Amino acid sequence: MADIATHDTDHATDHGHHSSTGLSNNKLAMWLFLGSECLLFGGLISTYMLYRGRVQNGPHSSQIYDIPFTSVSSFVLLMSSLTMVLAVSSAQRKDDAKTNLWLVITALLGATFIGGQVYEFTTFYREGLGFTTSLFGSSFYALTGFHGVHVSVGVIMLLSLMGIIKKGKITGDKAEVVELIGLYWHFVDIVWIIIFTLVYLIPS
Amino acid sequence: MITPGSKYFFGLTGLSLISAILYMVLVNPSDLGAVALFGLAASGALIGAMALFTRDGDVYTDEEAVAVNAAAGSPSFWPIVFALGAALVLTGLATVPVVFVLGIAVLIAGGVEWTIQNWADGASSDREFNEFARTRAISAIEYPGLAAVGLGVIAFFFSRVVLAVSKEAGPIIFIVVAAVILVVGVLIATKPFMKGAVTVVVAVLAVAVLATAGTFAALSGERHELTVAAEADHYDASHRECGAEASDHYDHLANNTVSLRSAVTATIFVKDGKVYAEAIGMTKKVDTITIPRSNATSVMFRNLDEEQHRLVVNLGSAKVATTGVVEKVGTCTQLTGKNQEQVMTLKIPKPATATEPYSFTVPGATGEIKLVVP
Amino acid sequence: MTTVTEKHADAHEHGMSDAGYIKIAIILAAITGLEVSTYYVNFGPLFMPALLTMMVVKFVMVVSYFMHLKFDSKIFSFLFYVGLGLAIFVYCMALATFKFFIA
Amino acid sequence: MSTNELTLTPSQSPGLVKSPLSISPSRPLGAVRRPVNTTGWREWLFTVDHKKIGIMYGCVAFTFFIVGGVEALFIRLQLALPDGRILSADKYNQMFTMHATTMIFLFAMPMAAAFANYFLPLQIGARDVAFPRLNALSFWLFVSGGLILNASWFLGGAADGGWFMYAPNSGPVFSPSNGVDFWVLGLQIAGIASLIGSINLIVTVLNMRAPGMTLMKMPVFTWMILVVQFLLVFSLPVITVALVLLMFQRSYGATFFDVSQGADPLLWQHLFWIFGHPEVYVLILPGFGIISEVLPTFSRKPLFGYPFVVFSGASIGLVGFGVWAHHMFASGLGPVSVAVFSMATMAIAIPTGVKIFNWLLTMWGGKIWYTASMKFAIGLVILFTIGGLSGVTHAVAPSDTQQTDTYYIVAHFHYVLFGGMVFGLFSGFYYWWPKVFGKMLNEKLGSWNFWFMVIGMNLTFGPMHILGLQGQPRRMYIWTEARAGEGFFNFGFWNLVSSIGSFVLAVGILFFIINVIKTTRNPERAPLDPWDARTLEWLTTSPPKVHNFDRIPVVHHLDEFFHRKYVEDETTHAMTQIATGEDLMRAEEAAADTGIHMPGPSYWPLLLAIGVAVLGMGIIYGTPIMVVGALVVLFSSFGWVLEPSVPEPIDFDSPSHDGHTKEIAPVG
Amino acid sequence: MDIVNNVKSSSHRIRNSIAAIIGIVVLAGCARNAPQDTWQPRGHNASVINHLQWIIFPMAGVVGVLVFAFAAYTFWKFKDRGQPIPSQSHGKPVVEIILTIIPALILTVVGVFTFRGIFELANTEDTQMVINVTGQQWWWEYDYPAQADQGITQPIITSGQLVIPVGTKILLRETSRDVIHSYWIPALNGKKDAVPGRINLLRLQADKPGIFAGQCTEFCGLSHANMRMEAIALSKEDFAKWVANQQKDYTSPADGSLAKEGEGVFLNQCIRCHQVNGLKKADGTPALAAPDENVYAGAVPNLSHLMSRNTFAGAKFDLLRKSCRSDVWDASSETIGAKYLAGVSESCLNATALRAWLRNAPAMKPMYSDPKKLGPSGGKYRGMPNLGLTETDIDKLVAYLLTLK
Repeated sequence: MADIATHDTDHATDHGHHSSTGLSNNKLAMWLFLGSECLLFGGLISTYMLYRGRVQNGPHSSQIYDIPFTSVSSFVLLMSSLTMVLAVSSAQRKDDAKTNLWLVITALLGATFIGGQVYEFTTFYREGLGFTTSLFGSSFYALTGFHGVHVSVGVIMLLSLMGIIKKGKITGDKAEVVELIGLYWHFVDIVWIIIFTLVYLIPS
Repeated sequence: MITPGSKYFFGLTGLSLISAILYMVLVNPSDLGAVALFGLAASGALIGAMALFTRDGDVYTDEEAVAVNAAAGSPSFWPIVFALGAALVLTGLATVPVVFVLGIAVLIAGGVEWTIQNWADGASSDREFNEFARTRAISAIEYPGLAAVGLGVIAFFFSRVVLAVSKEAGPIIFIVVAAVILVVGVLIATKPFMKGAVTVVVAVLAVAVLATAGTFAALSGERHELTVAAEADHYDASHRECGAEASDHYDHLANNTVSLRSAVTATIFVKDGKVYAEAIGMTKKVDTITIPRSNATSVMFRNLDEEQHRLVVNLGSAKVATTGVVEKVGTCTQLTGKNQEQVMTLKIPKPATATEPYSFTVPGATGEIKLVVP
Repeated sequence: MTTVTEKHADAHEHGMSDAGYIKIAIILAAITGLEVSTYYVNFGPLFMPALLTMMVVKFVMVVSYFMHLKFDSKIFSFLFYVGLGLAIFVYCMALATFKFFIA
Repeated sequence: MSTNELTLTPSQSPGLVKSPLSISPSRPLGAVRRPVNTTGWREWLFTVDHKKIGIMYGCVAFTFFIVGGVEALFIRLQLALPDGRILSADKYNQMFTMHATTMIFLFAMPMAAAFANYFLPLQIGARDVAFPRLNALSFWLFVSGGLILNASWFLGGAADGGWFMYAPNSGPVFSPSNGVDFWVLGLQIAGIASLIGSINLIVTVLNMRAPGMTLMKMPVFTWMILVVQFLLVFSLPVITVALVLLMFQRSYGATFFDVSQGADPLLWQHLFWIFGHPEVYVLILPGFGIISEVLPTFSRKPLFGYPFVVFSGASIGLVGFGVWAHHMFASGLGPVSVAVFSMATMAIAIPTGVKIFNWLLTMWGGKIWYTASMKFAIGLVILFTIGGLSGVTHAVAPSDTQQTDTYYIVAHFHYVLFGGMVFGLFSGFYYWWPKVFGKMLNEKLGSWNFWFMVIGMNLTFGPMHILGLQGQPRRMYIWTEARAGEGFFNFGFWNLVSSIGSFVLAVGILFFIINVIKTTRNPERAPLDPWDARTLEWLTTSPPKVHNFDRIPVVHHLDEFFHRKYVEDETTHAMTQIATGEDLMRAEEAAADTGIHMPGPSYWPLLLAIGVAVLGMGIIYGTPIMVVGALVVLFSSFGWVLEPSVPEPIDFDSPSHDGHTKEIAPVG
Repeated sequence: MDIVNNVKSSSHRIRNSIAAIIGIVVLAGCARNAPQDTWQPRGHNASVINHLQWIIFPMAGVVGVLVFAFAAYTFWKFKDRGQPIPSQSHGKPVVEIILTIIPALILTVVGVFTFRGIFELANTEDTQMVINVTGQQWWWEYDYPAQADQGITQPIITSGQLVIPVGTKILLRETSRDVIHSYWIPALNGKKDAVPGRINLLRLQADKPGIFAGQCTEFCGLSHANMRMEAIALSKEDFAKWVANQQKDYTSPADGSLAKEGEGVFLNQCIRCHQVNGLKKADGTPALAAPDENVYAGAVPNLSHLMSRNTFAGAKFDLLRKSCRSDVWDASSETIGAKYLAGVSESCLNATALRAWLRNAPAMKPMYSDPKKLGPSGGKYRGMPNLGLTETDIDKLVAYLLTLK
């Protein structure tokens, strides 16, 4: 929820106002929001770290994790960061066609990542790990689910942005809007970098 | 701004709300009557909002002479979508709920689009303006709606495909799909011939392939191992085998460290084939651990032996309700290797009786620790 | 938009070329490969420090280059790293009270 | 108050260009048209003006102050005599839970937000906040959060787990009513509101300062608000995590606090207090900021040691993130953790002490004018000192194990929060009332208000020190003669004194309400600069114009407004007045900017807030409601994104025949 | 080591001299009988805390008086008497730095004492006796693991009143069955939370025999205010007698007596939850209570030797009638042991409260025991329900319970 809200760009007061730092209001707000999100994901990651080994019922993490598959997932998300940054630089060159292209590619990679997560959750569930099975289950699904929601929101924003650019309905500085969504997208990626190492690669 | 038509409906809403609250206070808060009155209020509010939104279906224009629907009649496929929704709802009623829910969604989407289209067509005599009005009203939900549908379709079909193929093939398919997306992106970005019609063809082709593969996969179901795993429920407590040997499922990739140290009442060690225990607050080694009845209490097992061991707790025996057979009651940790540890959380509802005292043992090691539940 | 934002757009010229981004992505991919290899190859005592280092390197690279923090105003770095630093501080302290870091 | 006061006279609109569309039907868009031309209640509902939002924050927060106050009176009535029968155990538990929750989240924080919203842009010489629509969203989210929290009273009982809502007592079995669910959702939504608000205000301070206003020339109130917003940005996500975990546990069967699954209840405590301790400073620092404006004004001296006050505020904020576990000294953290947090807690007393000394030294050598506002400010200094000193006594962890969860703690934090924060806010009411409403609050009634409050407050909370040290625990719906003791320090006498005191306090608040009503009815206008004030908010009319300043001031000094009125003799350092506030205002109006664009009002913040509330209700009442809420959220947030901040021509009424528009925004 | 001792002795000197001045004032008004006073330590651990309080409170008081004196002088001296507007000085950094250093120094001194206090109180190395303390909504259970060196050969289980020998370093291993509670006997030590899933340690030591009141201090739900407890310190000889009594075998009431009929009622009703060790069913098999089937937390007070305790229902109600109660509570430390060990006789029994409790327990103490509202806890009670006993049943039960000495 807060994601959407903070994304919104109120340019009004740029009019007739100088900006004390010379920076854009929107970017300042976005970075603040990301700084704040660090504590959100930090809390969920800490909860997982505390509870990862606490299994009364159901499987342990090491019994169900599919590292090869998750590695590919991580790789896909990482590559989507590349395509995102290409979209940003195209937008800064005012190249609408390429901006849109890379936005769509990023969104597609993000959507397959979500598909991968759907697959992963389904297999875990089949093997006996539900949300309510154990502390490990609850904290694992809460953490990766929160991340998944962030990615999904990102994909929806990317696709909508593409549509809005195509229709020429964008309010405000186009390159900056792309950059803001890019910042969000990269943040989601770095959260996954941490999750991949702390959750998947380091055994509990 | 409040139109006359909507006023009536909002009035109805207010009245029914008041009567609902009165009804709840005076008659019965959980009665069906209250639900009905609230429902009336809600529907009043909904229709009122619709009336407000469509200006009671009126057109306002400076040019009074222009016919109200001068610009009407733009062709629309929303009625078809609406009909499709209705068909899906009916199918869903007969078959599976998923289709029913899907049908409702399509029905609402088609209905809303149709309404807005009609409303916009009547906004003025200028078609360009009417299109402007339509977008202003609907685009805020069209963009995210379409994007969400796109995300859902890709995620659903892609995950069906990976679920259907073998575990080893999954990552390969995933990486191939990602690579194709990337390569196509790079091609379109760099090669001039990949423009216009070609991109459309590529996109259509990609969607077709994904949809076909996904549908096939969804119909063929998940791969065999998953079905087996779901049925066998490997990790169910009843599969625990507490012997000295490793069991098939329970000890598969056993968990070897835990982070529960702040909460254990006692730690049971096995070293050189012997079992001993330490309890929090006790300065000496203990041979009895006392834990309160019905209280979730954690006991740590730490293996200092060369061989793998597991901790077993013996809680007497009891008659199994379903079969009537008397069975040993107890549970165990997984096999743990040297210098590794596991925690066992126990909640024992019955006190130990003299005939069958409770105890901790380690198969393959000597000695036992008595467990007292007062 | 006003001239302010146009000037602001110019600031991005300090960013990287597309080729530069691709180079960074290749390095990131390589590190990811190395990370995954720890699952197959036994790194012994190096396992944990190596993984954590690679994680931090990847994190910093994405933040610095893809998110432009290296080229952008220090204020952005301040806002983000204060949040990150606080997160690391409070959560490590909290986990420490659970004796999480005591092997 | 009359809305006319805030409406500008219609004037030419240079911003209105010809519509791109050939035909402009007069009212073609129905409800889809933007609310640019609003009057009456719509003017408030859809506004994005920081001043209107500030006033609304204030009104709603004060309403909740009264609600929380009545809850407090019930509590004191119940405890006046042994084995009280006013409330059942269940109702009492709901009462103290909601008293704390209401006072903290629905009064203290939004009232500080009211002051921040109204005065922060004025103090830094800005025309609005950085994101006016987000500002409106914050407000409406706060209102929905507050309503959801209090709706629980009528929907099966309010939350009954204490404002700290410790797991596992807050779990579905131990707190079976929906109260805790409402509490979780209410706080979650109010939390999002604060988070958005804080990001907004930080960006405003960083980016919207008038030319020449460096950070070290900002008024202390603005500084303290800035520190508070940083605390909020970085502490709210932590409580969000805690609330999400609790919500998952209660509504979807997750196991986070299920001890039989091996969960650790202390996880909740850590998450809660990592947020909860910075929250304490979130509550108190705005009060500090207000009196750091009031004390210099009425002492006719600049704040003593401005940089020290600023840095002590910032360091209180920073260290505030490292002391949370002092709320948990009795929970079995182990001696090392206890020692570390005990030392850190003592360390935070130092910057707090610095502030008190600086306030006293500001008055030293001054020319003190004892207005009602000044009295409240002095009240804060004294009462907060008492609270601070009792705070040091439980920074000593072993001593704290005797005091924690007793009435001694209740006494401590009421001295700090009521004596500190509430007195600061009242000081602010009296100081800024003429600025906001153009009328002076009655000083005589103000005096009655102050003395009743100060006596009532000490009668209420002073005896609680004794009760606590005599061993009366907190959160008990009854106390018993058997444990009351005999002699001078017995529970009975002091509980009765405390209860009587609470009614004296209530009378004090009543005086304020009477004062407000009387002032509103009084036609007399306030002078432009009644206090001979020091900061930029006085460099405009009272109430301020929609666009705040006729021209953006250029700042050369800390206390710019004062230095425009007075010059200092180089040798004697004597101050000579060269201009009055009225003189300055005339100069500003003469050189007013033209073509100022203010952002247009919008439906979306309100709609989005409603959507979020519906989404939240869906967690309690079922997924279909959640889906509806989610759709509203999606719709309104994208509607928001697609809406240009300055309205399009089509949204305005077509020019009337005399060539004027009814558009409010463009002026000049 | 020497330094530590010096600090300690100087701290004692400071404390004693301040105590002499302020103490007189305070103690003059001090309550003669203040059962939960935090300033009247009756054992080592509480004394450690009390020493710290005697450092920090006077210190805070002195600082407060100085600040207020300075403030009052400022308010009076610089009142607006028509003086000119003062020069606009922005402060003196030297003053600021001095005013920062002084509190820092004071707090450093306090910090040193605090640090030592924390680790002294955390010491459990020289424990002589261990008792498990389990909190449950809204009563405390104590179980004494077998400890031969303390004369406890079989585990003892009791509730409400904690019985300890004087001069012995007792370690409480606290935990909880449901929510967080907090164990607090102010005269013996500060409080320590009983956290479910955790074992928290709290050391107690009583110098002299006596009854020390306490109260649960972590909010634990509906009847938090009714969750009380007492610690009874007995001389070592008296404690041995108490242990011997607790380990005594169960004796069934004489056949044909009212109490015997009461045993029947007990076996019919109460045994569903309440255990009496040694009680046998009519067929001679041991009667085992099954609280886990009826109560959410899975346990209820064990009623063996009920009448050796002076309170019931979470120590909310006295088993002794008023005069008998004050006889025990007001007894000197020499005589209290014998009076406590006498238990509850029929003439001293607070029959009104006990009968009211048996008649309708939820009316006496708020509990979640309305059978209609047990959905969230899976149909299990969280407190004693109204059993609908007849008056004759109650007569019989009271007679029976009186035999559980």
